[in-house]
Parts: sequence; C-alpha cells; structure tokens
Amino acid sequence: MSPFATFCLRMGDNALILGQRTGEWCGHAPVLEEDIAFANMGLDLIGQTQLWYGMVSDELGKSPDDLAFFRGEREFLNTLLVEQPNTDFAHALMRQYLFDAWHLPMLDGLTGSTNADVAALAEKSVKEVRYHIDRSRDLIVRLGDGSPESHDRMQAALDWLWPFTADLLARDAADDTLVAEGMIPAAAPVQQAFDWETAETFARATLTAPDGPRRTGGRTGNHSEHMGYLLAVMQSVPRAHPGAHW
Amino acid sequence: MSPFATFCLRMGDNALILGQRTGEWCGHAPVLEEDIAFANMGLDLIGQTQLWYGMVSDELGKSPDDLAFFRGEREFLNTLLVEQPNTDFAHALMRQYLFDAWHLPMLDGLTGSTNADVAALAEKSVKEVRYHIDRSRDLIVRLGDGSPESHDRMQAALDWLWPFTADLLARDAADDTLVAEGMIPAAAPVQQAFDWETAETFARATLTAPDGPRRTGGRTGNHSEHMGYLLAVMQSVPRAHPGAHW
Amino acid sequence: SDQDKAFQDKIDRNVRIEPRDWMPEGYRKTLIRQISQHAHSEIVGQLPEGNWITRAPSLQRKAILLAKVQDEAGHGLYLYCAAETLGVSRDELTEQLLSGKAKYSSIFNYPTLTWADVGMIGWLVDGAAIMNQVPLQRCSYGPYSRAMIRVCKEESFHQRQGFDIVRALVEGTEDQKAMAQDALNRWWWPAIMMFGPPDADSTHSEQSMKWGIKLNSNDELRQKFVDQTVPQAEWLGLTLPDPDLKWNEDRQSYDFGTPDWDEFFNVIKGNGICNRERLDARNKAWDDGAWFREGLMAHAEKTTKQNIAAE
Amino acid sequence: SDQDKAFQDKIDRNVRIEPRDWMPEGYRKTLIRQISQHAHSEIVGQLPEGNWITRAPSLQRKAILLAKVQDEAGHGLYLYCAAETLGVSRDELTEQLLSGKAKYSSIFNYPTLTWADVGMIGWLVDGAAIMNQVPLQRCSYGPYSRAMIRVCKEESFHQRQGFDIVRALVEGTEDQKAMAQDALNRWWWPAIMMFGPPDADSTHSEQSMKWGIKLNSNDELRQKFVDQTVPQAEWLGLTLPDPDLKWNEDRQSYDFGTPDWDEFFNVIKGNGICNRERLDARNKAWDDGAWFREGLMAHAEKTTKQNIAAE
Repeated sequence: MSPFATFCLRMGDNALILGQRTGEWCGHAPVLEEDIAFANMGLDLIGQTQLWYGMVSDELGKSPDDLAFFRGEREFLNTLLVEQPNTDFAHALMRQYLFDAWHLPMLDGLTGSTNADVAALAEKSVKEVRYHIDRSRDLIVRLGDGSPESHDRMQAALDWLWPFTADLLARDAADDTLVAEGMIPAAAPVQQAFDWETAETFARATLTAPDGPRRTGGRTGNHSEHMGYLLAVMQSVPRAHPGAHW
Repeated sequence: MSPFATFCLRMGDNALILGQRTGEWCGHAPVLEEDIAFANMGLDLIGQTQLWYGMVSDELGKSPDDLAFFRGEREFLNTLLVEQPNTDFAHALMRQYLFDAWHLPMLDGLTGSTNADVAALAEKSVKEVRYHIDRSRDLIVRLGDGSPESHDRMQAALDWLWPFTADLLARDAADDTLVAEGMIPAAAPVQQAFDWETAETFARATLTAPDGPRRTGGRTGNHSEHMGYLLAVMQSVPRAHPGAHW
Repeated sequence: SDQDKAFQDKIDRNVRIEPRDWMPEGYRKTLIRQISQHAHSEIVGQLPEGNWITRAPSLQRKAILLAKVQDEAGHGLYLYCAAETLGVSRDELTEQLLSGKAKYSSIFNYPTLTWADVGMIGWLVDGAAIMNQVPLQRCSYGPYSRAMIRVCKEESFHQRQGFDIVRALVEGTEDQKAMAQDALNRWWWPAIMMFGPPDADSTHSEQSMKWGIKLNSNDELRQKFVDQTVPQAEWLGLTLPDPDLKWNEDRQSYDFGTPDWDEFFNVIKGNGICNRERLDARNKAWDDGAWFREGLMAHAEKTTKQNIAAE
Repeated sequence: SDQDKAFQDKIDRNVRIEPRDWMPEGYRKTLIRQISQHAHSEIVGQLPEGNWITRAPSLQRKAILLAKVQDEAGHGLYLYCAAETLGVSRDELTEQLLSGKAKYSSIFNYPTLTWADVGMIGWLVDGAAIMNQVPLQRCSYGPYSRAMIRVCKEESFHQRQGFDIVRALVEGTEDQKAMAQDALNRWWWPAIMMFGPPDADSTHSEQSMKWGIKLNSNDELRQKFVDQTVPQAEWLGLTLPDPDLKWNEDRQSYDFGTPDWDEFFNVIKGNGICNRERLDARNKAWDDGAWFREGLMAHAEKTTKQNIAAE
C-alpha cells in the first residue's frame, strides 16, 4: 500500500471509529443538548470517513463501504485513542477533546497540502473540527473546574486516555515520505499545537496530564482488545449479507 | 420446519445463548469459585447445544455450527430469559436459577420421551442440570437472605427477570403435537414443578416474585434488542470467514 | 364567562393564541399534556432507531440515521420550549417522563429487531406522525403551531429516507426482501394504532377540536394514512398483513381490518414489549449524567462568584 | 546453623519438605513469592483467552476454551491452597495482586487480537509454561510438587489443543493461514522471554536451585523450548520471526537471536500493552463482587446465630 493510501486510511479509520463510539451515545447522553451534539459530531465524522476512503478507493480497489465493513481488525489503522470505550461520559468527552486537539492542527496543516484534493478535504473538515474543539474544550474546562466529582471523573478519564495520545502523534516512514512531498504537515508543528492546546486547557481545567508510559500500536493495526467487539457490531449486518446493497 | 425440529432448536438455542451469557463472566466473577462454576455451566450448556442441534442437523440440512453461526436473529428460538444481559452478578445468578427451575422438570420429563434419542440426551443432561440447580438455588437463598444489599440486588434481578418466565413456560401448537406423540412432557407437570420450586426457594430467600405483565416472544423469534448484539459478537469470526473450517 | 367566550371567538376567527394571552386552565393543561407527550415521544423515539446507529449497513445510511436521530432530539428540544411557554419547566416534564407518569407514543415500545425496522419506522411511523402533525401546523397555539411547521419539514424528509431504506431492501437479495416483509408484518398494526382509539372511544377529542388543538378525528387521519400507504406498499411489492384490506369503489377509499385494541390499551398501560427497557434506558441516562449536570452547575456558580467579587 | 544444615541435607537426599516441617525463612518467602506469582498468572491468564470465549468460531472450540479457562481458574485455586500451607492467606495474596504489588507472568500483558492468538497461547505459552513446570513436579516442597503434577497433566492437554487450533488455521483459507502467521509473529518473542532473563542477569537463581525449588536454569529451559518448537513450526509451515534462527550441528541444537530484553523489563515494570487493562479488569471484578462476598458472609453469620440459639 502506498504511503498516501496508508495516510488516508489512518485519517478515515480515525473518523469512522470515533464516529462509531460517538454514535453509541444517541439517546443515552446526560442532557438533550449532548445527545444532539454527539449525533452531530458523529455525522461530521462519518462524512469525513467517506471523503478519506473515497481518496483511496481506486488505488485499493475497494469502495468506501467495503473499506468500512469488510476489513479485519488488523487492517484498521486508527489510533488506539478513538477505539477506547465509553466507560462514562467523562471518558467520551476527554477522548473527543484529545482527538480534537490533534485533529485541528493536523487538518489545518493539511489545508496547505500539495495535493489539491487533500487540501480541499481539509478545508471542509477543519471548519467542522473547529466547532468540535470549541465545544469539547469548553466542557473540559467547566467540568474539570466544576464539582469535586466532575473534577475527579475528568481526571480519571485523562489518566486513562493520556497514554494513548502517543499513538495519535506518532509518525513513521510513510508519514516522512509524505512530509517530504509536502503532502502532509511535519510532525513538529502538529505536536507543538497539541502541546500548547492541552497545556493551556488543562491548566484552566485544574487537570494534570499524567507522566509515565505511553501507548502506541493502533496506527500499525495493533489494537486494544476493545477493537474486535466494536468491529463485530459495526460490521454485523453487511457481513451477514455478503454482496447485498443497502 | 417440523414440530420436532422446532422443539430441538428451542432447546439448543436456549442452551447456546445462556452458555454465551455465562461465558462472558470468565475472569470477571466475584470469586474464583464462581469463575470455575460459570465456566463449568457454560461448558455443559455448549455440550447440550451440540446434542440438540445434532438431532435436527439432517432434517435442516445444516451442521450444528451452521445452526449456531449462520442463522439470523429472527431464526433463533431461545426464550427471552436467556438472552437478558449480565447487568450484574445478581442478574446472572437469577437468570440461571429461573432457567434451571424450568430446565430440570423439562429434561426430567424428556427422559420418558417416546423418542429414544431424546430420552438418552435428556438422561445425560438432567444430571448436569441437577448440579446446576443445586448451586443456583443455594446461592439464591443465601444472597436473598444475606445482607440488605445482596437482598435488594437479588430482588431487583427477580423483578426484572420474572416476567420473562412466561416465555420459558409457553407452549404452542408445535408443542401440543409433540405432547400428543409422547415425545415431550405435557405443560402442566413442568409448570407445576416450576411453581413449587420457585415458591419454596423464594420463601426461603425472603424474595417476592412480582405481579404484573409477562413477556413472551423469544420462542417464535421475537427477541429483545439485546439479541442482535449478542449474535453480532458470537458469530463475528465465522461470518468474517465464510466457508472456513476451524 | 366572557373571557371564555372571547377566547373561543379568537380561536374561531383563526387568531393564534400567544403565551401572554389569557387562556382557560383546561386549554393550558390539555396543551401541556399534548405537547409534552409529543416531546417525550421524540426523546424516547431516539432509542429504537439509535439502537441501529452502530449497526447501519453502509456509511451513507449511518450518516442519514445519525442526522435523523439528531433531528429527533432537536424536535424534543423545540417542543419542550413550546411547553415551557405554558409555564411548565423542562425539569418537571423530564421528571414526569422518568417516573412513568407521563405518556409517550406507544409505538416506541416495540423493539427494532432488524435493519428493516429502521426503514419501517421512517416509512410508516414517521408517515403516520406527519399525518397527525401536518394539521397541527394550523393549531390555535402559536408556539406549538410554529414548532410543528419546523418539525413537519424534517419529518417528511425522514419519511422519504425510510421509504428509501425499504426500497433498497425489496430491490436486494431474497433475504433482504424477506427482512422487509417481516418488518412490515410487525410494524403495520402498531402504525395503524398510532392515530389513537376509534373516534367512538376517544376521550377529550370534542373539546380539543373546539379549541383548535386537534383538527381531525382519529379515524379520519387513519383512513388517510391507509389510503396513502397501500399504493406505496404495492409499488414496493410488499404485502400488508391485513386480509380485510380492499379497495372500496363507493367510498373511493380502502376498507381495512380492526386492529387489536386490547393490545393497544395494554401497551399504553405500560405492558408493551419494551416499556420497561425504554424507561430504564432514559432513567439510566439521567442518573448516570447527574455528575455532569451538577459539575456544570458548580462551575457556573464559581464563575458567578468570581464575577461578583471582581465588580 | 544446625537446623539449616539438616534442612539442606534433607533436600539433598530428595526428602520432600512438608508444611509442618521446619524451614528457613528465606525458603518460605521465596516459595510464597514463586507459588503466588504462579497462582496470579493463572488468574490473570483467564483474561486474554476469556476474551475469545464469546467469539470462538465453532461450538467445539468454544467448549474446549471454556474447559481450558475453567482449568486455569482451578490451577489458581490449588496454587493459592499450596501457598496457604506456607502461612499466607488467599485474601492477602489477592490484595497484593490487585494493588499491583505482586507480579504475574508478563506474557498476559499482551492482547489477544485474533482467534489465532488463542491457538498461540496454547501452543507457545502453555508450551513454555510446561517446560518450566515439568521439573517443578520434583521440587522440594511437597504441596507445590503435588500441585505441579496435577497442573502439568492439564497443561499438556491445553498445549495440544492450542497446537490443533493453529493446525486447523494453516490447513484452512489463505486468510486463516495469514492470521496464524501474524499471531506467531506477535507471540514468539514474548514466549521466548517467558523463561526469564538470561542466566547471567538472573537474581535469586543460585539459592533457589540449591533449595530445590528451581531445577533448571532459564537459558537451559529456553533452549529446550526452542529445540522443541522449531520442528513444530516447520511442520505447520509457519515461519518463526527470527532471522538468526538456525540449526547448530555441533551443539545439536538451534542457535537463535536475542530477544528485546528492554521490552521485557519494561513490561515487568508495568508498562506493557495490557498491564493497566488486566489489573483494571481484576479490580473491577473484585469491587463489583463485594456485595456478593458480603452477602454470603452475612448469611453465614445469620445461620451460625440460629444454630447457636437452637442449641
């Protein structure tokens, strides 16, 4: 698979799997406004999935739906962060915020891609993601600096999820090739924007990112044990009816 | 499908789906002895599934594994009770006990079946189930008449699960045909044994079976919304590799 | 009284009643009941369809379903706002829903067992809902009427999308077609019953019609729904599960069988297939979210104090 | 001391030490650490395989896997009992596991990502475990030695079943064969490291060997494992992920590469892929089960009081 296809799958898989987790909240969020917001983010993310998959559909000889519903766990290249479960709404919010804090500078950098299609895709998506992070940052601050319980829950979610940000920010040879071609932004500015964003927000939210080991693997198809269950559910209908159109 | 095949699928599906729920506890039970007991019951139930499916494999032209892994939700004929989720360990124990309280007299009756294969199957299974109910009854009594919290949890589980016993005890034209042929026991003695068993046990456990509406449907393929997720997980590997042998 | 007479006169002249206008207590209460019941239906209505968001069989269907469930939550929100103009708070209404005191549309107490059910909910359930709601765009209470205008626009979109799901199924494999027919068999009668009991047994109807908050009788709307839906089912090649269904040349309308009203009243009483599951899910969402709502409140209080201290 | 000398003499003469016999504190402590670490490994070891019970791809494989996980819990139980004979309670040991103070085999901190992983755990992990455990059937402490005899019998059964899972995969479709190779690539080195660090870096080893509770060196067992496994992999048509692997005619043994010992020590320190998940799962099981254990205790107390009152 070309570095470009690898990159597009990583972007698309991130959007799909986070969209899937987001969609699990429909009808189960703590207030109606959050039901709406989560459905709306899910919708944006599924739309982005379709665009990214569309970019590589020809090279891979698979339709976007085939990419979503007929690949195995080891072929998915999303980061470990987005597949983490909805332990509680704090985990859902923190996962979204950490993803947004990387997603925004990444897309922002991609708007300057030498590939015009990628730049156009990023241009469209970055507007949606700006809105996502405005919401998620605001909630992190208000709940982190809220009641003792909301603080503790947000801190616990941060403790659990922070190690996975290493996977979000990781780069490999495929990325280096694309950076050299001007296709995607270099690692440093994305990392820096992520660091600034999270440092400032967690300070305001009275939360502390933990030290300690970091986790990587998702981007190379080495997932956590949650991933198999997520895919089993997500792919169940198409897998049960191979060849069907919906 | 013949009444006999319908009956065998109902028995096999009950065993499989309860075995599936039981298996979810492995490594997650409150004490090591329960990890062992749940794995052991699951093992018995999967063994019984194989026997019941084997009975109708020829008529239906499907192997036992095809029956387990390549039927859709609407084709499964297990009762609603066994598919109910593992909300907590109290639900798991109560579900097991209510099932055992029906399963034992049912199998006991089947040992007198005019069909020698069924009688032999029942003879083998009834020994396992006697052991299951000895365990589950004992725990219902000890936890019902235990601490205030254990009492409340067991009562909540009973309140949730009791309505589904209607589905367990339901009979239809297929059953009537088989009763007339002496293939399966009549409804009354099974119902009576169930009523005695549960009345006495709940009295000792200081628990009260609730009044109110009863739920049926599973035996005719009208399941609760939990069923689709259970099957999605259970069937995920064979469905992803159609035609493979394992 | 004179006030009552003047009020009825306004209604008869098609003048909209607005929140600050005087209104009879009965009108207010009936409206609160009707609007909140509708709002609750949107909220609970997220659950049967939300059940398939994670399992929608294509990316496009998943996106459409997310958008739809989002719309439903949005409708719930406008409708709660419309109810609030009558002097009842969203928290009170939520409490009534969670305690089981308030009603919501019984249709949501049926489970969604296959993907085809999502199609049926769009085609039939939203179809029936629109039939009920279109006239309410002209109802006498301004905020409700305006909410209905917005809701109807989106609902008719949902109905078309539902129909399209079913169309794709009947044009698909044998299994898919069977899935559609099976779902139709399960949803047809519940949809027919969505219009409420037969006019002869319908309580409150006469007064509500006089007040302009009910504009057509149950049986009238039900007939209209059947007449609209039968040709659609024929076009799809699906069979409606009603042996008594046939075209009546004299009436220029379809005759159809009698639903199982015992079942209807049984579901209303709380004994439907999913009543417990639906209420349980909403209560769990509310209880699990308590820390979230309290956290935001605590933050708001801190901010207010800081602002006051800074003054 | 004389006691020490007499004790060592017994061991040298292959007389089993029994719970009531005098033993040096170091011997007791080392044994408790070793036995409880083994017990914890059985307990935690339920999780990676238990992860596939609900997804085993045939009824027979599901049954076999249930039986296996049941055996593991059973081994945990005998081993806790063997540790208890040394004066430490199961509750103390559990507390040490849950707090992260006690160690368990690092192999269980790797995730099971596909069905083939279940095969690899049986073939390689149980294979390595047996290699470690077979000599311990002759260890100097009676209860441990007897527990090992029982455990080894079952483990060799498990290993054959694991091998059979892999065999079915390599005889299957291209996808299945790829799944087996992928799993082997991920599990080979962790299995190699199960024998512990190279002899040169191994602490405690010498004393344990003198006491007869460690009977072979790490490198010795590792070599034996490699020599046994290479022909099996060849028979299966799978490639071991070690470019340095080759037959050494002089040694009549396989030469092989050096594992990534940094990774090994990193996983031991708690930084493996699943360390947090495993401990979290065990803690959750324990915490969620508190009411169950307390309920049984409360019932036992009631019964005791009633019995006393009846006397």
